[in-house]
Amino acid sequence: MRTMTYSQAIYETMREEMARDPNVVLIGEDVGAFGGVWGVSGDLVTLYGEDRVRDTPISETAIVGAGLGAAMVGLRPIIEIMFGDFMPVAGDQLVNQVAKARYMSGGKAKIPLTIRVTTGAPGSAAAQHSQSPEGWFMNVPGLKVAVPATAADAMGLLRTAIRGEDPVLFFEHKMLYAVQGEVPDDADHATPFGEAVVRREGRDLTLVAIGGMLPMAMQAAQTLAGEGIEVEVVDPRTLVPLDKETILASVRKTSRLIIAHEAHKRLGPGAEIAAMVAEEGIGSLDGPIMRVAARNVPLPYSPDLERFVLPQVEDIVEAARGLVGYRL
Amino acid sequence: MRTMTYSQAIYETMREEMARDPNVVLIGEDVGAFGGVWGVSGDLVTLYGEDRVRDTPISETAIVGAGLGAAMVGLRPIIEIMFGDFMPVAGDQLVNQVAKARYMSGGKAKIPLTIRVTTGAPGSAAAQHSQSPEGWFMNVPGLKVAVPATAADAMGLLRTAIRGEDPVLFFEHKMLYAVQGEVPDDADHATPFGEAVVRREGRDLTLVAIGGMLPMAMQAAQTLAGEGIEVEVVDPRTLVPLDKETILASVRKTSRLIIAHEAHKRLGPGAEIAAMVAEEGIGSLDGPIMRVAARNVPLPYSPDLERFVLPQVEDIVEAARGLVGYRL
Amino acid sequence: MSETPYTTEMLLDLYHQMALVREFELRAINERRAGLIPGFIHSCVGQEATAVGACAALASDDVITSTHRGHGHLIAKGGEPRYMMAELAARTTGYCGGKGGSLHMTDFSLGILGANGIVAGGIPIATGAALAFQQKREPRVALAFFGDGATNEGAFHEALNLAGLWKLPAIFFCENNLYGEGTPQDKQAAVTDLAVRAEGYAMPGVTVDGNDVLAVYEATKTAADRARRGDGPTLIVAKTYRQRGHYEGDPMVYRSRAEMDDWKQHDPVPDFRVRLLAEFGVSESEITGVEGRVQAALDEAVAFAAASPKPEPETALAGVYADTHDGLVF
Amino acid sequence: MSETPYTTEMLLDLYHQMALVREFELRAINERRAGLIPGFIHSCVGQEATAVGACAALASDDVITSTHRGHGHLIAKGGEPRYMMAELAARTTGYCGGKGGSLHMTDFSLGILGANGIVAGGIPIATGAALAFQQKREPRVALAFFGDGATNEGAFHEALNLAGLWKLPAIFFCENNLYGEGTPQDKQAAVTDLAVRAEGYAMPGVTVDGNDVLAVYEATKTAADRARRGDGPTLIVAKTYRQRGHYEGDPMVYRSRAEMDDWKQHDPVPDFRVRLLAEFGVSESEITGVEGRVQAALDEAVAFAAASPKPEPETALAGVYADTHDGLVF
Ligand SMILES: Cc1ncc(C[n+]2csc(CCOP(=O)(O)OP(=O)(O)O)c2C)c(N)n1
Ligand SMILES: Cc1ncc(C[n+]2csc(CCOP(=O)(O)OP(=O)(O)O)c2C)c(N)n1
Ligand SMILES: [Mg+2]
Ligand SMILES: [Mg+2]
Repeated sequence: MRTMTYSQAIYETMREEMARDPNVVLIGEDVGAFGGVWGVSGDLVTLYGEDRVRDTPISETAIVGAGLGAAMVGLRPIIEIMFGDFMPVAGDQLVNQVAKARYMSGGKAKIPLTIRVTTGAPGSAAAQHSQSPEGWFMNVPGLKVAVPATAADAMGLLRTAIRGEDPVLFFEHKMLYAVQGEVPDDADHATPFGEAVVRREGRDLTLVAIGGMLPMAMQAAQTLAGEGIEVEVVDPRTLVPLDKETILASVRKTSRLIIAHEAHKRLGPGAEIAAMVAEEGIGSLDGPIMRVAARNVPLPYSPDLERFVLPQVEDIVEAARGLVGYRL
Repeated sequence: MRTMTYSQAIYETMREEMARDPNVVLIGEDVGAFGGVWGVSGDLVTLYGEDRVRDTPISETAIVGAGLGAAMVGLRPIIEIMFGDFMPVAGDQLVNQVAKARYMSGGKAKIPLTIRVTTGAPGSAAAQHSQSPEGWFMNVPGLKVAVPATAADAMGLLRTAIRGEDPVLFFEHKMLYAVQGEVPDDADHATPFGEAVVRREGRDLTLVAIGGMLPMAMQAAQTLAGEGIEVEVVDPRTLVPLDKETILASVRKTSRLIIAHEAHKRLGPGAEIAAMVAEEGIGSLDGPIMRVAARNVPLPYSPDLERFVLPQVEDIVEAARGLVGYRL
Repeated sequence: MSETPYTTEMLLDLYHQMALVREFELRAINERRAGLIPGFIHSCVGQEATAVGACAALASDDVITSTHRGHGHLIAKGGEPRYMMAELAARTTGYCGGKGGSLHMTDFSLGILGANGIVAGGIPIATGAALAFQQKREPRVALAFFGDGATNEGAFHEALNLAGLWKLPAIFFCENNLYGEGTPQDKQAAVTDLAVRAEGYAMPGVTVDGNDVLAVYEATKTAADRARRGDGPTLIVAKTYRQRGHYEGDPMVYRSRAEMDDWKQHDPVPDFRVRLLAEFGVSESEITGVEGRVQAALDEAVAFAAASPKPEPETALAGVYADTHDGLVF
Repeated sequence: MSETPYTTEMLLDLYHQMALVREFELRAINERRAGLIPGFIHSCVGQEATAVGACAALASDDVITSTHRGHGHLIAKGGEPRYMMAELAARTTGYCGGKGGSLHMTDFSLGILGANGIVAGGIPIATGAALAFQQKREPRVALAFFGDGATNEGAFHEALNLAGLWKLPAIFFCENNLYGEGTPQDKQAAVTDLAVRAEGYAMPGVTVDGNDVLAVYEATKTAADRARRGDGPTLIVAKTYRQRGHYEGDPMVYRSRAEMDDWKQHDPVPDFRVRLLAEFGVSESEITGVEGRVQAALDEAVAFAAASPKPEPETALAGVYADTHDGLVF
């Protein structure tokens, strides 16, 4: 085991996969000399050259489309979109081209395309630089959606994405970049998609925490443990495919469910998890399914307003207390 | 009361509102001489001139952005996007500009902008011309989402949208255009947003049917009535704002819920309704919340495949039978 | 009879393909009326010379992206009428097993990266293929077909800028048929000469008679050679005309009969036939021989499609992912 | 002292605004370090002449859309430093009540339709405003500010085509500061002379020294007159330089100190000061008077911002809709 930051884990994975396979390239705005606006790509351009680490114009549609076309004829492009907020600028390529290319071709196309996107509010970045788009494309069949919450998963899921044959939206939470974590030494460490992990066992309630919410969830669980409430924290790791079984099994055990994500509450990814459990696991529920998420307003600039809009540890704690006290 | 098609109701509303207010304009691809690809705008260009009924280049980003800018300085544009599938081509303007302009300005901007979009599968139009994007923008605060299912609501909701001060995504289901319906004579007939309507009363289960699914829901209810199952059909009419109360009240009465929509099941609009009820109305449920929706694959071209992927009347009937038989 | 660089074999092959495209469209239209074909058709009748001339200048391992009006492009790039007709008929034997239809026919083995239902949607994709060829040092070219209307989409601009900036081996082939659906080209673009836009992307902009298959061939050949030399992309604007409606059933209220009749006088297929006889000394019998083979091929294609099985409903769930997650509905 | 069409009053006013922009940026940077300002700042230090020269050529009821580097545009269009500083400090008295911040400052009463956090995002919006003016037969003009990098976004292309096609009263003002974040302009656009792109939209493309406030003023005035006459839009490309980082804190590894020092020799604010004295016979005392007022205005602005209340958390829910649905969280 090594210890490194979430950001380093992503960098190392890219570096290793680029060393391993000449068809792996990195394409995005300022991924070269600048080293990536979030510093993730670092010195990759000096290691692999401007040919394989391409700075692009500010042309998200062309960037994503080029990644798709390149993937169709043999490259394994990694695309970097510096803020998830900009995904709609490339909306058509993501929704109508990348997601559907394989199906429309009758299952012939192979699209080994990894789209790295940052997500979450970095703090007072306001409405166009703070969004969490994890759910925006879940209603569009054909894409896979990864939401790594630890350094090890950032590495393992990214490697799976790069070596796989399907397009992946890989969401990197800005506030996790600096978080340290243990990472396996195995140079082939890959995390399968569709396998959730229980981060903490508990009998009283199930807390599904998505991406950047994991640290907050663990903190809330700590606090609640102090009050005798044992929380089971489940990290889905990928939203598409979704590991229903692990979530349902936990709910069968705890009979209570809270879903926490930073995306807005209305039709955020938690809605699908809640709806799935309400359909397939309602029998084991002893209370309402709660969602702790951002309120349904654009992200404001003011720190005071932003804090009110975004989900906080206390929001999880309160929801848990209420739920445990609830009687159907 | 007059009888007319859903399509005529939309046409008449536009014609009347354009006569009433010179600031109302129609902008879109082939809305002029062509009369709209779906024939909805008809002769409006001959009535109001090319100045107020503008054929545009194939430039969805510019069309939506122009509508926004024009709305900011006093026009009340109606934008037509010929297929909802093309909304992602204008993704940034919809998600980051139109939806947020008011909030980002501190609540100062008024955006009287109506975006008319067609939705649903017209039959063998394949993956890029058959989608139901009603849910795609529900996670983006700032937009209102209307899903009229009858001629009267098409007229009433459109009038509310045109006369209102907020941006509205107005989804017109292609298969409803030719459906006849009664429409009030009142030239000011307007349907408020956020008020669902019970289309059929029933004690055994609540069936929330969105947009194009309403006729199928009524048909299914008919069949089920024959088996002694009384279905209460609820038409939400708008998804944002959502009339939770009418839905919750119905569920309190029937204790069973099925949500039907043509959008894909995974994180389709039904997921939010299911999650909302699972949070606010779970106590009154006697069974799982079912969703009858398109399967999670792109829409195929073949009629046989397409029929399998899209929700059918029988799917609703079966779900209802199963649910009524269910014991928690 | 003029001196010519073209062999009779090549000339007849060009004519064969043009006739095949024309006949394919007419048959498809009939079979749609007859009920064999469930979906919409955007026919390219009148635009055979652009598709055939352009693809004739490409190597078999070069690639194209096509459009909603793509049957001609596909046939010209080697697509087989039988598999195309089967796809239109939504059969398992079709190019996409019935999942794609007219708008999405694809055959990677032929370098056909896909038709597209989104105007301008294929342009960035072809650009990406060209990027891969440059990266892998492969002497291959990617050609994007698109219409005049597509040049007003942002995707066109971003892709051409990227290709010009990186000197990618790409060809941007605009079929200017004067209309985008019901809206004339001069009501869509601020400029009528679309080739001038090339200057903004530091690439040559060439305008050519799109109804002259040899002129199209030459222009595309020059662009392909240039691309292979590493000198970068070219924008070709081929002037042509859509003889039929935007889609089959289009009332065409937006244009005059006179205009349409006028253009029928410059019909690329019969025009080329006349030239073959008059200018290139090809014999009538050679031509009728080709025409006979075209008819036979399409009789066979229609029969093949009609006889092919329809897909089993459950197979709709396959083809989403390349791995074990395929077919699961989560 | 040369003959000049400019009154001393106008010249001093231009200098006043340029000095105000420069000083506003420097103060904002300090106040951010000091903790008054929570968010990021993309300063326009070195680009004062473009903002001031362009807006000086507009009428008060003309409108602009701005960018992430928009403080100069806002001040030049009449924005008051106190309300701007208050917005940066996220106070209720700010232009957006603390909801927008640097990237989204807006004041419709001043014709400021909003800064924008999306590159090229404001260009279609300005185009729409111009459409409304044409429609309502109002003699007003809409000007969109954007950077060189923005010219490679599809939104730029679609909007300019629409404006050129409809001859809208719009001005597309490109501040070419040679970089988009860390990537030089010649690694982003296939052409270095961005003005050539205007030809593709049937509008004039004008290149101007963006560090010469009078040259910018004249070019914009000509474009505005043209637009008001109904002759359509103009693309203006103003060459300038971003003296500081893309954002405050940018390590600027992507450019050389030599290049930066070089450009400091063409600093628009001191350069204009020199010209006022030498070329236009403005007196030192008049200039120092202006400079005194600038300092005073910013002392006041900072004090005003610091003294203003922070918003109540619950007010975050307001401002989404214009009707009774506002504030509801459904
Ligand atoms: C993004 C997008 N917008 C609109 C449409 C609807 N549409 C299909 S074809 C077409 C006209 C295209 O014109 P052009 O590019 O000239 O091609 P042509 O049909 O003339 O061959 C339009 C508007 C679409 N398919 N995609
Ligand atoms: C659509 C989009 N892509 C990327 C970004 C990130 N970004 C912010 S400013 C910037 C550079 C813009 O360059 P330019 O247009 O030249 O303006 P400048 O910063 O030089 O004033 C980039 C890439 C963004 N805000 N929006
Ligand atoms: Mg055309
Ligand atoms: Mg710049």
